[in-house]
Amino acid sequence: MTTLTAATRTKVLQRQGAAVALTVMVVVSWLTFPRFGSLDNLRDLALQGSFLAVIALGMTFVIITGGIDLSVGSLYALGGVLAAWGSQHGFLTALLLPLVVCGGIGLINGLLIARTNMAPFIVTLASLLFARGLLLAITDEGANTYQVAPDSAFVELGRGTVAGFGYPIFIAAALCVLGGAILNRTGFGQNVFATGGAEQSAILMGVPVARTKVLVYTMSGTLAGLAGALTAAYLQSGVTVIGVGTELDAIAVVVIGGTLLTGGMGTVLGTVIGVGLIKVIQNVINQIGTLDSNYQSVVSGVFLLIVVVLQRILRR
Amino acid sequence: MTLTAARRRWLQDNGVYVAVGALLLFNALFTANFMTLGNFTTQLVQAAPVLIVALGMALVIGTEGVDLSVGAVMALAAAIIPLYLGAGPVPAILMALVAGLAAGAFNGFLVARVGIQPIVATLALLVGGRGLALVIANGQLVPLHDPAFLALGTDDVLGIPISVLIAGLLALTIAGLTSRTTFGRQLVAVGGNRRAATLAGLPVNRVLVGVYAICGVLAAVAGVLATSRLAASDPADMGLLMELSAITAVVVGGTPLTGGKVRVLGTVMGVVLMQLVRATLIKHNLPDSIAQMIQAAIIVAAVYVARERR
Amino acid sequence: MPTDPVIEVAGVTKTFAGVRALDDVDLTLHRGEIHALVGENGAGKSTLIKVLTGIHTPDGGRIRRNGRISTIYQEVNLVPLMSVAANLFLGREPRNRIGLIDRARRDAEAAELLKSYGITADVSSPLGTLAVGEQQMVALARAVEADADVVIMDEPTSSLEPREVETLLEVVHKLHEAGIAIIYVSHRMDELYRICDTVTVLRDGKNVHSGPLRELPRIELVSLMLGRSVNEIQKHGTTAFGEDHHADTRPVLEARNLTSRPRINGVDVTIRPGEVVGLAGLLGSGRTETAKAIIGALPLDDGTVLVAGTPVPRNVKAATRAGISMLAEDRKTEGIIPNLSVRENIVLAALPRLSRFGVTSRKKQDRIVDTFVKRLRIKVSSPEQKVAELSGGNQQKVLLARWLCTEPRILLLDEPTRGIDVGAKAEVQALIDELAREGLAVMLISSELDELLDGADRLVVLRDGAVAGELEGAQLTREHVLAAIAAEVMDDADSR
Amino acid sequence: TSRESPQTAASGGPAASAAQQQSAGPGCTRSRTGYPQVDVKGATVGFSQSEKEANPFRTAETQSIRDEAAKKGVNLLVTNAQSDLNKQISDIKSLLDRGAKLLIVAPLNSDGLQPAFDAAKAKQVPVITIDRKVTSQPCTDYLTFIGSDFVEQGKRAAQQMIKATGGSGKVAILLGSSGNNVTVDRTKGFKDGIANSGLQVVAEQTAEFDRSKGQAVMEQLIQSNPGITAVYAENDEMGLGAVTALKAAGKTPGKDVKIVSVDGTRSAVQLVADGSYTAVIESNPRFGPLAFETLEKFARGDEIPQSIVISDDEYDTSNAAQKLGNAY
Ligand SMILES: Nc1ncnc2c1ncn2[C@@H]1O[C@H](COP(=O)(O)OP(=O)(O)OP(=O)(O)O)[C@@H](O)[C@H]1O
Ligand SMILES: Nc1ncnc2c1ncn2[C@@H]1O[C@H](COP(=O)(O)OP(=O)(O)OP(=O)(O)O)[C@@H](O)[C@H]1O
Ligand SMILES: [Mg+2]
Ligand SMILES: [Mg+2]
Repeated sequence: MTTLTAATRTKVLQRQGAAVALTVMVVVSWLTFPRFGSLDNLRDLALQGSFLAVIALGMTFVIITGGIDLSVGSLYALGGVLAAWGSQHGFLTALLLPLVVCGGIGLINGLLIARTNMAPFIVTLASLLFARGLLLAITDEGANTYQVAPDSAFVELGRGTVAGFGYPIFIAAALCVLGGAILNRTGFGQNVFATGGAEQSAILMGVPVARTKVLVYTMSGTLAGLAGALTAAYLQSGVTVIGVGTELDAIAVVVIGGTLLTGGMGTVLGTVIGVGLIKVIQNVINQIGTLDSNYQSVVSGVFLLIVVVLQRILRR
Repeated sequence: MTLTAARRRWLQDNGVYVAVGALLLFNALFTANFMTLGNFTTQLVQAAPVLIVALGMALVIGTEGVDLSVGAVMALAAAIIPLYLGAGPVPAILMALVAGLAAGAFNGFLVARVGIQPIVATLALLVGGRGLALVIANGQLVPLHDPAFLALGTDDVLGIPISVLIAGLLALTIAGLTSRTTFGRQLVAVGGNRRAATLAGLPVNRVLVGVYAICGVLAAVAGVLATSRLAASDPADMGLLMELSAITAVVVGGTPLTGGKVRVLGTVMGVVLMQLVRATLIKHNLPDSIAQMIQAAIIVAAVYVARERR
Repeated sequence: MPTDPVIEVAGVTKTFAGVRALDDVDLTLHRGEIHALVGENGAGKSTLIKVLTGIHTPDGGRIRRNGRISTIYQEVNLVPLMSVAANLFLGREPRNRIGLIDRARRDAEAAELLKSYGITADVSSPLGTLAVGEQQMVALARAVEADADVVIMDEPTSSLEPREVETLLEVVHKLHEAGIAIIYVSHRMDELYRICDTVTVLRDGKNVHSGPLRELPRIELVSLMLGRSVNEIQKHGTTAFGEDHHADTRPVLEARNLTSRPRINGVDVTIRPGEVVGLAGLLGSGRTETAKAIIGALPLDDGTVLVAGTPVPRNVKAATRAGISMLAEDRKTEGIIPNLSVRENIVLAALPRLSRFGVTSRKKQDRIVDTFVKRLRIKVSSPEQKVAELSGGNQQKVLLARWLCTEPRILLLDEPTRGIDVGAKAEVQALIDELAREGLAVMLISSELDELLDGADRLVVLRDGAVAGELEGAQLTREHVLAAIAAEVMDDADSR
Repeated sequence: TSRESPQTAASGGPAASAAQQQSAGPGCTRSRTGYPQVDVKGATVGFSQSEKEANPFRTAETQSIRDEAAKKGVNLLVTNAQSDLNKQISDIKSLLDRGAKLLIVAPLNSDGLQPAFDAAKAKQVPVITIDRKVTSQPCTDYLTFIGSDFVEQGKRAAQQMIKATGGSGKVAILLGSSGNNVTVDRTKGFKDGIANSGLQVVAEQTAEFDRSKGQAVMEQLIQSNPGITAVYAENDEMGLGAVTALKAAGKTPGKDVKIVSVDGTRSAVQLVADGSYTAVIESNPRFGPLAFETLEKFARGDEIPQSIVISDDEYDTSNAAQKLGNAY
């Protein structure tokens, strides 16, 4: 309990840790790279961030309950393929089919984790394989890429813009605001914190721990499916090769945002900031332009390290 | 009532052996040319690097940690081999192991001293480590020709391939380490309740750094063996997704991810099970889609049986 | 006496992996009744409660509940990372017009509520930052405010100070007047006789007695619990401590100017071999911190710890090697390693000494474990049983054994008898005596004044993390200590 | 020295040259697109690579673009998408943002780059896609495609296989990564190619374009199908893995078991020359000269065909030794 007090005292600081890093990154990039601050670049940054943010939002809930969801990358890809396929049958099918199927797989994750006491890591790892297999099965081993008709209303969902900013940005923003409200201002949100903070105690306090877990994994699956649908609309096709390793990006983003991997503590805002950080780094690597492709991952790794170490030091 | 409970308990402890047995039986009946010495040798040789990595992973998981960087460490080891192979296989292998040790110790330092959660601490090396390996190797696959080094991957002793022998010896060593040594008991205590272990005066940091270092060295050993078997240093692909295979094998083998317990024989069996599953799917020429879904189902089933009840 | 039963238990049985925790237990609880549930450690009290509240499903028997039950469990069961207010209102948060949680109102109501329980903590800070006793009061407030017909309290006072105990008993009294039925579990006889109407005694999972409490002489109650004859028990007094000890003159432990702001501030403690020094003070006065500082588990701003004149580096390992051992207060999070067996938990700290070249010797371990299981009468089915399956009191004994087998020179005991039954308590107290006689230096922290007065040769009184006084010899009376503490309380009131 | 030599550097060898200029519809001209004239010399050109330069094909491809850019006095901007499709879209947008007036793109996937092409279109920047054909509209979404015909490569591999085996025997196929359209095309071409022969496909398993997976899968297949007489690997790396596996199983690759693969890397061609490999169908990565030449033509206002299929060489035992220098 000694460490906890320190944690409270600097809770604000901690949350600001990522925000401070982001601000510094943005300011430095802006000054160093003239093109960084261009409206086009910022629009693209926000758009790219929005897909990841939708996935990471679900991951935030899962991680706060003390779990982890490795299946989101595969579900993201599967969602895209289903949406593209569904777009042949109209807007609603395109949007709902991925939500239902991916949400369904999330639900199964949740049921297995909550009802059978299996580790989330391994259950969702199996789902990662399963969803990828399912994707291959419905695309003839990946030979078929379903296209979204360029003039369909569904494409508008991914490509429409307001002042040049794509719809997915607004959708992601709205979902994050909603997610933040759910987390902090509803009974379900409190249950999420309690489940991750001390599961046994939560059970004794009458928190419906199992139901909470089922819900967060369902949510995470659904959001991954939604991100896939948005991506399919944006790409105008159900690309089969996306989403590999996206789960690790999502986890990294959530953790950079100050959410405790052991559960019980975290914020949606932090996750959004984490998304911003990752995307800005990627963008800066591009702005530098001369970096050998093999060095790029070294730089990403070093940067990830710096952020988590800094955060840890701030937390002390 | 108690009988079924006891039976359930037995299945829980021995589920992975039952699964291996069932799969062997299935293959004996339905897979052509399965019950041959050559085939078993092939399976063991293929499983050896995974097993070596999984042994280290089991220790890390025992401390309530996880090491995502093992694949990247294998790539690092692979990248280093050709740099020193000119000076002979022994220096080359030593340098690769030193790199693994350093990488592992670094992970351990981050986890124990800096206090970063294992997944994130090792994620950094997962992201950066392979890049580093590629930078070292200039992004290139290097074919290797040193006969002594290649013998490691091709030769055998009394019919047992060297890599299998090494994996077996390492499994025995790790089993002894966990059950018979102070270090091993301290390791599970740290995984079971780190605060209590600290207050009991255990060298918690030293144990953690040690465990990650061992895991790093074992990953490097696996990288060396796999490289010699491939007869080429291939940092781009060496050990790709190995972290997931190793974790799966460990968990399927009955070691809980919540720490405080290490099952070495279970881990061996977990590796064998996953190897047999892969072999069966290939031999029956199933398409990738079906193969992945079946693997998912088998993982869930195996872990379901071995799960700890509340 | 109201006669309307709110809980009826008939023939309930519960078995855990071969251990029969409850064996054909009956219990009837009436509206407005305060029912004591007593028994040795491991008798099945907590299990019965968990069966009543539906956490465990019984293997056999019937349970009829006639109303809402609210429970304070034995180990504090709240969420440390959530705020105090969130813990208090979890599941019944005040809402605003659109149905969202009204955080401002929740915090205000929480602060108000806790004040009535004598707690003035910052309700928006994480619960984990509160002292154990304060957390216990939060749990109490939460349970009481839940509008239940039955309130079950499993050892609610085990980490409370006299002052808090009074508050708690007042609360119990109010509940009683409101017609709420209470099941009260405690090992403290005084409390039971003060508030309880009826009693159920469990022994080895069986109900050995049910009936009115006041008619039952205390000695007989103990005899029922322990299953031993009255005569046998009469030989012992309230505590099992013997005479004062003859201490050496040279202190083996000198802690100087221990400072870890803001919790402790320049604490000095010395202990001589063969001496038992008690640490007295109010809840949150810094006793646990002092002990942790001595063992090196607390980062210090200042201060030194000397063992036999030699400074000890400030980490637990070094302190342990120098011969200091500490029995932690919170056995769940700081004591037991739940997955490991009783054997492994006992030998944990002594492992290096039981090994050669890092290889452990099973024979040596078994010998030591056997000795301590017998000596401390630890109730286990086998030394290979998981420690998490033991009852609270037996877990405590396991931890004590862990420290004793390191053969320490200095033993810091933070609430060593917390949650331990009368029989075991006497054993532990006698053991402390014996250890001191053997020349150990003992520091004893206890929230039971009697235990401190009888057990300690000298008392160090802490206030706000600093030494407020030392009492010795003739000063060691209830009045003196209480006076010291009372004065402090008045000081406190003045300064606010 | 204490260093084993890496494979020889990627440059050298013949540049890709147009084999046929397929034109289903009319070609593309600058006037048709309405794009401004951009002189290649001195222009800022963006190149978006799809994967890390960690295999011979990618290394040679990027190097070829760089070399030619230097030769033409071009200011070249290079990005690498690290196998992430969304990143490639971002990359292309950022290239445009950083002032690229001409784009060369090695697409990660045939589908999904539409947003990037739209961005280029909006800025009137012509895009040449190399090595992999995309499903978007030539001339409107992108200028043209330069690269091999993967189906054709598969067919030629089949012809080599028929030649080597006499048209009978059991073939195992080592597939590329699932979901990748190179895999799909090379499989289709090969299967079409052997359709009327006596060759029978007894196993097709993915080895993800990876040498060690090729080795592992081959080991399994030899055990369960000892009668395999031929292996078709969809890239050289898997083929090389298969060679190691076959040798370890006591077979003589190139004799007992024929091996044909696609790519043309030095290691594979060397084996062909040594006789322990049957044939390699080239997939030429040296797009630099052809790509810049096409951009120059476009600037001049010439008509550009919708796709420019390059002529790939092939290596078999008869020519591998002489042509070894062409391998990459
Ligand atoms: N990590 C911490 N940071 C800040 N204050 C703390 C921390 N831990 C405890 N405190 C406060 O310090 C005071 C001392 O706490 P502690 O419970 O350890 O004292 P104690 O005298 O041992 O009480 P107890 O009767 O519970 O043993 C309490 O007021 C507590 O709220
Ligand atoms: N989850 C469990 N698994 C196995 N055995 C258990 C479990 N919970 C309790 N027991 C066993 O049931 C018996 C009764 O335990 P219980 O906790 O009810 O005792 P108690 O009367 O509350 O003791 P204490 O006064 O020490 O708290 C003990 O022997 C204990 O070891
Ligand atoms: Mg109890
Ligand atoms: Mg205390």
